[in-house]
Amino acid sequence: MNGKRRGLHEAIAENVRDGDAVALGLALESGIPFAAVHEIIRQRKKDLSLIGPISDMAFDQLIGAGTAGRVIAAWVGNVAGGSGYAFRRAVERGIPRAIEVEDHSNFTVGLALKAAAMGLPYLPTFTGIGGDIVKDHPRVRPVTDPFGGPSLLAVGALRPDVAIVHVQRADEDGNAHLWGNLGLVVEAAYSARRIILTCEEIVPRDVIRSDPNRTQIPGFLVNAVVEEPGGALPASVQGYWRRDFAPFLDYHRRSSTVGGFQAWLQEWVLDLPDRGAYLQRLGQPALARLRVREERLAAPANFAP
Amino acid sequence: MNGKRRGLHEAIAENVRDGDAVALGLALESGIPFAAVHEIIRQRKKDLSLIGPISDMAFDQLIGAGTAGRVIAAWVGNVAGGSGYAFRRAVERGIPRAIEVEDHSNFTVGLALKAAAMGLPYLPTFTGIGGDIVKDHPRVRPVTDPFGGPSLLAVGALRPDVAIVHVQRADEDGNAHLWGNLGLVVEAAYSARRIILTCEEIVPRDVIRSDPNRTQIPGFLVNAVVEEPGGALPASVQGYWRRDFAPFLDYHRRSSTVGGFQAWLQEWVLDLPDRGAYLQRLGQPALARLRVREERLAAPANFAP
Amino acid sequence: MSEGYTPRELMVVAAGREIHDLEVVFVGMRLPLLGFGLAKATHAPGAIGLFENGVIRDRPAEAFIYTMGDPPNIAGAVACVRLLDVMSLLQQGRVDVGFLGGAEIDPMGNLNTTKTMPGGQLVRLPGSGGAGDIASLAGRTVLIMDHEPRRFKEHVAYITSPGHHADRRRGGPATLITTLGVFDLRQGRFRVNSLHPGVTAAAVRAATAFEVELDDSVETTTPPSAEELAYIRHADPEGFWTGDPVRNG
Amino acid sequence: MSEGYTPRELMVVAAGREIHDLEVVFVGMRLPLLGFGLAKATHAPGAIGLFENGVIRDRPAEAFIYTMGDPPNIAGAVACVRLLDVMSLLQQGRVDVGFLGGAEIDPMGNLNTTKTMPGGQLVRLPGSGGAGDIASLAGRTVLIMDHEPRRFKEHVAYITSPGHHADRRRGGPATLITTLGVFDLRQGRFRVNSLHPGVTAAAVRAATAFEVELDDSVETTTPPSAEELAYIRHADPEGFWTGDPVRNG
Repeated sequence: MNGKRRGLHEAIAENVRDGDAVALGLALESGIPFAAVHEIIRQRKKDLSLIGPISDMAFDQLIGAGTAGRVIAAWVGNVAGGSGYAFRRAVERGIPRAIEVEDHSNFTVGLALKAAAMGLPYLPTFTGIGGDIVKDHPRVRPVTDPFGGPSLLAVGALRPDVAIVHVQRADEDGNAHLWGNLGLVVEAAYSARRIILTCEEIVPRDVIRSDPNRTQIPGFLVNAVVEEPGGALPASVQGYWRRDFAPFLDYHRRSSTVGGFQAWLQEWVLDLPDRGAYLQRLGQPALARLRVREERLAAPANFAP
Repeated sequence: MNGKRRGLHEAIAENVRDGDAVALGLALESGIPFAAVHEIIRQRKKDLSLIGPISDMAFDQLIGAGTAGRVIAAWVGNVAGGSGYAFRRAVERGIPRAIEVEDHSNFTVGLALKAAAMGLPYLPTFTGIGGDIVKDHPRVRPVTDPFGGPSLLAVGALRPDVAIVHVQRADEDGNAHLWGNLGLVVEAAYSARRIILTCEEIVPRDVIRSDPNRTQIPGFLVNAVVEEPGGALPASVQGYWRRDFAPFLDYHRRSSTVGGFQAWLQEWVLDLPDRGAYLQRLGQPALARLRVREERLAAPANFAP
Repeated sequence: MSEGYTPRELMVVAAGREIHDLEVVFVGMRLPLLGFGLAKATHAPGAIGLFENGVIRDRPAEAFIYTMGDPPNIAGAVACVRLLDVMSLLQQGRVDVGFLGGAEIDPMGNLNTTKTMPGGQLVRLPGSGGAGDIASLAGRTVLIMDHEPRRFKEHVAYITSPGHHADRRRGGPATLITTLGVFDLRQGRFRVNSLHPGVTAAAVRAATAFEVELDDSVETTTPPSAEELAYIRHADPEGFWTGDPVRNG
Repeated sequence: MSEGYTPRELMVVAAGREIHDLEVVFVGMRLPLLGFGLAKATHAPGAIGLFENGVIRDRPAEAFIYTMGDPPNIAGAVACVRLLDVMSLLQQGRVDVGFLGGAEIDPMGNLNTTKTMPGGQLVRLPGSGGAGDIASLAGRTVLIMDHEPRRFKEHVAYITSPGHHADRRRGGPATLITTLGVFDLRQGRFRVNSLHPGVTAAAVRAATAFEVELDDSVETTTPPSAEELAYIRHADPEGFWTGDPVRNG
């Protein structure tokens, strides 16, 4: 197929392979590509390494579903409820499978991605010194300052096989307008070997070109562009969707047992063919409540030459 | 005086001291703060270290006027004409005074600023290897990769005393909206001890807050905010001013001799009290030709929560 | 204060008092977020709030937020930048104070949010997030904890957020605010600043597995003023973070 | 081609031919900028142009530009990012080809734009700009020079933009386009690809201070087509960059 436009099923099938290192949840609590997360689970991907700063419940779901063999992250849980039960079960008891955890802080995982984005083997930092995260860490080594200052730590480069990012709008070449939280989106996009973009809207190229400073991901780095409105729910998307708080609490409650997790997974992922079905199941009243209808537009910026 | 709003004279007097390291021209050819450059010359600042990627004719003017003792840059000249004659006279013959030159590439001067912006003593890079710029360079040392890869160069941190940036609009706290070319603006702003902002317009705080992603410089880093419309001319400001090509050629031609430079300096800087007088001297027909009146507005971005 | 106040409301007030005017604050969520808003509304109108997702605010969000990424925390921010931009400012030393919490704390102010081993059984916690960075790099940190014996330990099981240690270049824990009192942790000592109204020295000793510098002359934490309570109840109208079945005062 | 074409028009065409479809190109100004536009308009519609100020374009500017920072180069760009973002992509190896010029060149493709010493007298030139970075880090480079004896030297006075050397990890000079011909510089050799129409081997030898691999079987540079010339004259209507008193063909 020519061009980069894909359906989500196809985009995941083509770009996420068993064993891949997958970065997602990069804008922290907003714009988490839950539609893609659920599609990865439906396609029963295996042995993934999950990369992200704080993943909210996305990583917990991927771990509970058995797709992940490794997590490289600063925080894995559920921002609404605290602990991620599936993560705990995997780490504490190997259920549904044992996983390796490469612990980070937000800064070190960001530096690891940034090093790869910069084409460097490492970036130096002072963060973490005196703590246990950086001790015996496979991606952290001591370095000296060649100018004679205090010693530092080197955080080794981390190159995702694929980064999955949800944005407000993109053109069919993958040039992506993203606003609101940026987090580590740019660093992950620049460092990843492949990018899957899900977006609220595919827009004409000239919409993107009208504001090149809003383009956080240039299209030539992007492999697949998927129009998937609501694809980040229950996470928020600035100007499009409010955060849906209840599903985070519901998941937190139900996932506290293996059986509860499986029932949740069946109901909200496995029994649904796609995101359209998810939104339908969520129901019109919920969608109406979550959809942003107000306007608070950015002040005009004139790009006329 | 309370608050950060200043006139340009006052902003330069308060924030630029003899011997300071001054970063400017950071967006490359656009948004060069020429009004501030000329005010620095009028205030007869001395022994400045000039920091920037390519400076277009701004550094050449500062050097010709005798304000600079050192240049830390990747390129010093006149983009329209090539060589900067004042720079050449200073380097080749010590006229009006000898200057030190710390040669860089755009990447290495950017990394030096970025290292300071990150609070690091250095950043590693592969650029420049095999060339003369990085040889015996006071700010470049070899480093090994602690993960066993090929050796790199470390570019030492460079912290300007003051960065001078011209932007489209800012609020009175110094939160600055900048669009179009970014160059090294963010890196210099984050690394500098002080920031002088000149802007086309001071706008209400809510204009800036309407689009937080457009804010390239957060106000808490800024010391002085100067409303100075046309303060970058003859450089361009996206959406406000076209580049005025003729003054670059005129300066290039006239500055080829010491006498010509002095006459130019008298006419366009020393005999003019401020930027208002400069614009008046430029004349209404020129201003009308240069001012952007067309609108090509950025596509709307909704920030409603 | 006819209705009294909750312990968490008192903790918010104590947190707010740790923020000085014009300071740059790495805020975090829950109680410190409310404390930041309270400080802005009272004695520190010029304080600036940084969030690790890249949000920079000079006033609190207009609506209640559950996470720092919630749309009301973006709308009206002065800047949304990259995570590494705010971390760079932090590493540079441009952040005056950061707030942290934890599952476990030791006398040096080391915090654990990664894993505990109660009864030799591994319990995995979510991890650092940005906490380890704030602990390492902020000008000083203010810690907020529930004061319980299982949390106040001679040695934490894992140092997620380093406290005072020999290689520290700046900062470190300055103040600890707990459900029982306010403690001074500077220079690696663990001293009481004040105990909350009604809290006894014995109660603190019982809830703390290590030695606390504490005598009978200890002051009482100043209770929230009516103005402070009004702000908190405006900002957290349903008591989502500050509500508590037990009301004091 | 009733009107013929200038040497610089031919150089633009040769530059454009060096860009393949879908390649990422670090463009630069003057002749390569026109070459990029020409390639986009003809055989390489999917090429992407990067500029060191942070501009990323998938089509040429709509109006004539004197510098890469000119407003028409921003309007309609697909992205305006930070200088270090495009340099990061360059250092990562995501840029296929970059264009460079210089005041002096040697047989290894080292370029000097920093300083020369004619007759022992220092002449200071502007310096590297981004050229040293492109030379170091692009997948390959295409060099564009006026072919004059004072520029083609056995040793350049200063290596601003490194050519082929032992420590090179990728890339290096691939093609050199001069006022006399097109040369193949891969693997550190200096071979003729083609001479421009009417240029003799003797003329090249006379203008080059070092040995050139050159025999009589050398091809002639394909002249611009009518379509190519039409594009160039549309893009540079006043011949600001491509005009030349001497017209060939």
